Amino acid sequence: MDLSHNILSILIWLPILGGIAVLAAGDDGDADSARAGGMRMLSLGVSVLTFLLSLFLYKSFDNGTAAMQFVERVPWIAAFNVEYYLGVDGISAPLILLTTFITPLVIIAGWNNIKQRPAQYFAAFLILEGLMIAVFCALDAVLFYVMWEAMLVPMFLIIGVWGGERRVYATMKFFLYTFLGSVLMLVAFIYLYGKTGDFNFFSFMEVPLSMTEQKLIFIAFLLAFAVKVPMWPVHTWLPDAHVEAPTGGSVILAAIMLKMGGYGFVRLSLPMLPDGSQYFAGLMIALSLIAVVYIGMVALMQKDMKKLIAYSSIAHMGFVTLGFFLMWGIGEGNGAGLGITGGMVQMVSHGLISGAMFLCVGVLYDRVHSRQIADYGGVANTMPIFAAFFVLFAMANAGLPGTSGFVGEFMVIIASFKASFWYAFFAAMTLILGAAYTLWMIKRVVYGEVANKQVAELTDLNQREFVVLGILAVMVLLVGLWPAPLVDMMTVTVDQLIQHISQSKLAAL
Amino acid sequence: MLENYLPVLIFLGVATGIGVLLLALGFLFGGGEKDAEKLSAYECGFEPFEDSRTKFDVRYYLVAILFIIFDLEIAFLFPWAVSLDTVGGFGLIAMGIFLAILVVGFAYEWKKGALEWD
Amino acid sequence: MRVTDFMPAAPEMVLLGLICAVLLIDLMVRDENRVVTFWLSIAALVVTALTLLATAPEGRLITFDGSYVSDGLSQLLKLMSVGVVAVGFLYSRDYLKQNDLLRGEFFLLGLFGLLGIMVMISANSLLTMYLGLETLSLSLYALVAFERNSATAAESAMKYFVLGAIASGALLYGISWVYGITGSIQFDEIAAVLQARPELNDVPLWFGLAFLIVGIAFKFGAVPFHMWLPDVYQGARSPVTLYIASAPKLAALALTLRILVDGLGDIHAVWQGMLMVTGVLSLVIGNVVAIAQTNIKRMLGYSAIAHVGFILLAIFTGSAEGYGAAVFYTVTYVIMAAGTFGMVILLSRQGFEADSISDFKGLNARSPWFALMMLFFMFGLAGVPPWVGFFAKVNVISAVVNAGFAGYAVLMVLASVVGAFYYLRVIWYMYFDKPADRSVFQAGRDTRFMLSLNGVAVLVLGIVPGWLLKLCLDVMG
Amino acid sequence: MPQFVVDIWDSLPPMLQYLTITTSQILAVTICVILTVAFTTYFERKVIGYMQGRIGPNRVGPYGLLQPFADVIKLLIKEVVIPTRSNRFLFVIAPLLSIIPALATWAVVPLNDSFVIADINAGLLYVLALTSIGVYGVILAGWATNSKYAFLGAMRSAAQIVAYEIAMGFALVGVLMAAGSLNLGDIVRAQSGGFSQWFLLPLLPLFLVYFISGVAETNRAPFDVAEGESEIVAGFHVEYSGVAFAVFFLAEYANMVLISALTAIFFLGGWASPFEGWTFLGEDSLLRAGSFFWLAAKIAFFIFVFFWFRATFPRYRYDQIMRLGWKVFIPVTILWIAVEGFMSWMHWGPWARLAG
Amino acid sequence: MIGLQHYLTMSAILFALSVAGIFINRRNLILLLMCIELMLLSVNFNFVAFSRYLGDETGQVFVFFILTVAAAEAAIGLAILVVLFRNRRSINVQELDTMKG
Repeated sequence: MDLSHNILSILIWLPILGGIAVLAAGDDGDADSARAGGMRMLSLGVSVLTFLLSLFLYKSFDNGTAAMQFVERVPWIAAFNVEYYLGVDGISAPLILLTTFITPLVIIAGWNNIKQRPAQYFAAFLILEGLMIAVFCALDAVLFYVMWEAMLVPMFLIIGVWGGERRVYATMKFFLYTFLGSVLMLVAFIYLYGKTGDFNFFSFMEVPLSMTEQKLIFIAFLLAFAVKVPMWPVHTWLPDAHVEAPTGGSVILAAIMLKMGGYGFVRLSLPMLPDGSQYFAGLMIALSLIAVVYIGMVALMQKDMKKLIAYSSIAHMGFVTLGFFLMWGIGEGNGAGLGITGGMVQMVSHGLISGAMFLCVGVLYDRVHSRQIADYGGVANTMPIFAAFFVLFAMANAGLPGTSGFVGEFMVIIASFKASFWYAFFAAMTLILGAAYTLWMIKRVVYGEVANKQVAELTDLNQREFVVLGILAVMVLLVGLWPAPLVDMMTVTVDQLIQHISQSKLAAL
Repeated sequence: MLENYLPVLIFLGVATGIGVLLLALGFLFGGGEKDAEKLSAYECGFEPFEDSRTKFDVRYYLVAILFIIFDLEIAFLFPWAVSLDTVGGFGLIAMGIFLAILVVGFAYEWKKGALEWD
Repeated sequence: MRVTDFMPAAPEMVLLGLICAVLLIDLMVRDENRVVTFWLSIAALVVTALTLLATAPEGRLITFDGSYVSDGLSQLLKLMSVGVVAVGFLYSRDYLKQNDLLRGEFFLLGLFGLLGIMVMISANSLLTMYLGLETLSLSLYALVAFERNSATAAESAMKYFVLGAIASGALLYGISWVYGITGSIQFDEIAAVLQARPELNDVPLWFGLAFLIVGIAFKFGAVPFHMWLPDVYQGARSPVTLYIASAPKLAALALTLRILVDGLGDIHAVWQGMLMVTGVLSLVIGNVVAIAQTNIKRMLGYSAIAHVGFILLAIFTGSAEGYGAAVFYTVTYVIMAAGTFGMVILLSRQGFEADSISDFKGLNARSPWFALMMLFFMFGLAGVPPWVGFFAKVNVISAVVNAGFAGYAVLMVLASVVGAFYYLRVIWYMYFDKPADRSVFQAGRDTRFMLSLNGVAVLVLGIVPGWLLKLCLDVMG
Repeated sequence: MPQFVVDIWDSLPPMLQYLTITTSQILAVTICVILTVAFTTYFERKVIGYMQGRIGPNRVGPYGLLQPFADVIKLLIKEVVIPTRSNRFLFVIAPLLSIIPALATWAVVPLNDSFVIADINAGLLYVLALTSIGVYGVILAGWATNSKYAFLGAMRSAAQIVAYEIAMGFALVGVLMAAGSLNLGDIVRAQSGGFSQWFLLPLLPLFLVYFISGVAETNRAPFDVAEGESEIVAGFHVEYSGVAFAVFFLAEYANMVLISALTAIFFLGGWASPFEGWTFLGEDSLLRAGSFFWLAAKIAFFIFVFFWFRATFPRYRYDQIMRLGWKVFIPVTILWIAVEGFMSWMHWGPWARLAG
Repeated sequence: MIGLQHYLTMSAILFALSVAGIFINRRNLILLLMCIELMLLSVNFNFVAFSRYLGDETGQVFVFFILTVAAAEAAIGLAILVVLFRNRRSINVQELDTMKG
């Protein structure tokens, strides 16, 4: 069977339909019933199948071209020239793989510890997975926007239904922030539609725009993506959402949903608004550096593990945006693609690491029901295997060479050196700050005396948890030691992107 | 055409004049002592203890409502009746439909008891 | 006149005949068999719908000396109204039965209101429009006061009546001026006169126009003439609210489109400003005040005001695209509103009106399926993709942007975000809170099925909106 | 006539001449009506007296013929009492509102082929409009008095008048269908051609409805529950005395005369002679010519019928009255309108010549 | 001579009076209903004036229909009033305030 003509559709709709099937399968309102067990197997089956199919995508992906691959294109809403237009290139393919890879892990992670309405929980994740993949493949603005917003709904429910005590506040804030951010993007799309007559991304990229238009549209896009990334100062929803979300929710949020923002910058802002992007590049770099430095410091102050990881995510995502907007500082032909490639790698690696970190916290939380650093201490004594994993991921988070965290950060720092010493100086501070807050947390949680009775009674990882963390650990090390396959996927696309951006749109006016 | 109405106006004036004249004569000739008892309303020997205008049967409202509706139906019938020659069979059928709808409404309120009075 | 001349009005005639028949049969039916009236009404609606389909015109047919028109727009809106009234009846049946309100009058008034709606939709003259409007309004007043023993219902009916009558008065006053200046009450003639004699476009006409707009705004429930709307939504029984919230919006749309576009399209520049003011105010005030509501019917009332703002702003653009967007918006809004109130009715039971938002607490635990349906409706109304409300909003915004008013578009999307909050609150109650009571729904199987269909339609129409959208754009070609 | 009078007359501007003539005509008609009313009261007492085996008034003047004038003088010099808690203004206005329409309606009533004070096209509408105003007199009287009896009487009376007005209206629609004009003169002319051409026969049910409604409209027995002295003393005019009462009284009898006249005009050919087509009576027999005489005779007959009713029928209960009005007369009239329309369309029977 | 503008002014005054009556009157609902009737009558006035001025009968036909509708409206208004009175024992405008928000 040749899947290449509709592999993307399959990747999108398989999990969504699987999610509906899971909903239909139901759980009898009892997490331990046989029916719930079957439902779990079904969800796992669907997510694993999706992952396997995405491996086919990886296998058939042609690294040698910047053009869209696996394109599917059918009219959707003829009256407005809206199309169901899918395709992947070197920028989106890794993110799709990341998505399909993380989802089964999340499902395994929630296997037993979701007691309330498990069917809805798993279904929400599966549907979410399909929508996220769709966002990464969409080449039509309306399709992109629909999926972009629709994604919020399952996430809203995941945080609101299965979250912590302040879940309602957190999830409302999450929803309204992101919704508010993205509606202006819609207006921008519609404005562009008025110029081009369709919602095709490529038409948007080609259409000449005046500087004012580019600036305004850039701001509209910026709001949408900056909230999602999130960039300082619109990041405040993220710590709340992460803290209150169930483990699985935090993982997906950190590992994939944040990447949407970065993806948006690369896919939309840069190629569609080259001059606007150039105009705002300084601001973007400044905001990114603030995220890296200031948020890194904020992370130091955290007493809550999840919050700490959440802030660390913001700081790491600062690297991504930093990398994306460095190209004007570097100048063409001087390895301008390095920043973008670095940002992309950083996104994938952060997806793996932050996911793993949240899963680790989840492991602890399942046993002690506390996220406070102060409630732990000496975990290594009772959970040696877990401690090993936790330390590994913490190292990766701090950017230790040999782990995936190092690769992206290193590329971005190199790129910023090329642009400006001071950029690099501030960016490099993350090496210190990141190490400081991560390792400090590790020190207090994992090492030292056994703090209290609860910690003393901890049991080590069970098989399920071991598998999840183990796979992640392998991936973190694999990307860290051998990033070439990942980077190769991107290179051609990024080069082509750089070329496109370098062409001012103003000239065509 | 409009001047045909002038006599009507005068007649109205004359009628009013006669009415006023009669009343004036009555007040002029009809003297008499006034006292509190004489001036109080007739009330079976009791002192009136509340305003007599407050309450009355809701059916009077109903009659009023029905009257308004039917009176207007008649208002529609008048011009039609006068011009029956000109409107011909079409007009007849149209008014037949109109009357049929009216009858439906009439039957409805009859059956619903709007016309009962006991 | 030949018999074929009546064909454009055949559905209305058939409906009227059937109403009379139902009315007479209802008289013979004993109270315990009152459900017969319901089925007869449904049958009447089905026959009307079939007549509509059978008499669908090719292009534009005008009859009754130019005061009646049948075109694509009328066909679409009429079918929609017939459908939504039928659905509303179905949702209401069990509720009425449980509350001892299952009387023939509800259905008869509903049908008469529908007749008014259909006449309005097909009106090609100000007189026909006015008569249709009054047929509708009078039925609605009576429907609101339908529960004779409720002081609240009577109070809201009184408010509705007084304000509605003022609206009619204002509208009429405007009509009289338009008639006096153009010398005609037929929309196409008015348009022709205005085109031929541009000097008429002057202060007196604007004066009349202002009153027309006041009347339209009143009937639509747009700020600053919206005072009746929340009270009526709240005070009336839920089935009545459902009725008022759904089909009459289509009539109001027809009212606006026929008068302003068909008749006064040439002085679009004059009414544009007026619509802009009332549209923007509706949008902002509706959304903001809705946040403060605890009664869901009242909240939906304010939300309706906000949606009306969208519709008016779509018409405000003055482009065919905008009109089409307005039609699409109204049609989809009506579908969603019907479903939402259907949910409110579903949750109510004997002696208990589920009209507080907190009555939705823990619905997910009571019935995950209907919680999901309500979620569909709420996200649909909020304009979140992929539900159909999203495309409705996109169309309007697109029309506004293309007409060169990107600033308003920004305002509209921001208002939507504010609006999202109160819809989300319902979802939050349903999913994140524990249920207050666990009574089972008493609605019949057919009602549940229809409600589910309604909910799924909101989603499916959102995923494949193309055909409906094309239809709406085509009828406003 | 002395020459100087003619001179003065000729010197007047035409408008003034016109006004003078009209006013004198009006005054003449009015005074005739009032005199008719006066003798109607006498006539009533006589008729009822004989019917009951009495001889009625016989003291004042020969055969008691001056009795009405005695009554008038008595009423004139009686005191008018206005109750303390009443609304004085409305209390005084109410009788006026009763008498004005009763008199002013005569403006459009044709007394013979040529004499009518105002020959207007919308004559019938004018009649309807003015007779409706009479209700206000009743309502206002009851309201202004501020007494329960008066109020109740007024409500009853108003409801009754209103109910029968609908039946009357429908009956008139039948007349209009037959006559094709709203002008009372034209209506009479449409019935020309003798007794057989009157609307009486083809519109018999309408005639009955119209006349009986007329009786009810005037609050006459047997429909006089509004006065109903056994229950509510005297109805709406319980507190009226002296001349104020006399005005109501006058209005009631004037209305009676008016209804008689209208019935004659609508159904019995007004001034037309019943023998119009009877050529064997001679070329120019007075009997064949239409004249005021015929109208007066018809009016007298109907007035007599009024009294006959009063002497014959016991008073209806209120519910019976309402039932008769709503449930009998209205269906009958609607049915007959339908029959009439259908028949004239099909050109059947005596309806064939009607309208068209 | 009385011209079109006089009629229109008169009608405008009547209209304004009725609107003022509706909004100023705080006591009696019946008065409110009367104001509504007055409003419709002022519109009729306008129609008749325009109809006469234009020499076009449409306006008068319109008046006919307005009269009918006004009657129906009055009927409904009275009916609602009766229901309200039965439930509230009052027809005071100011007491129509149980719903807030």
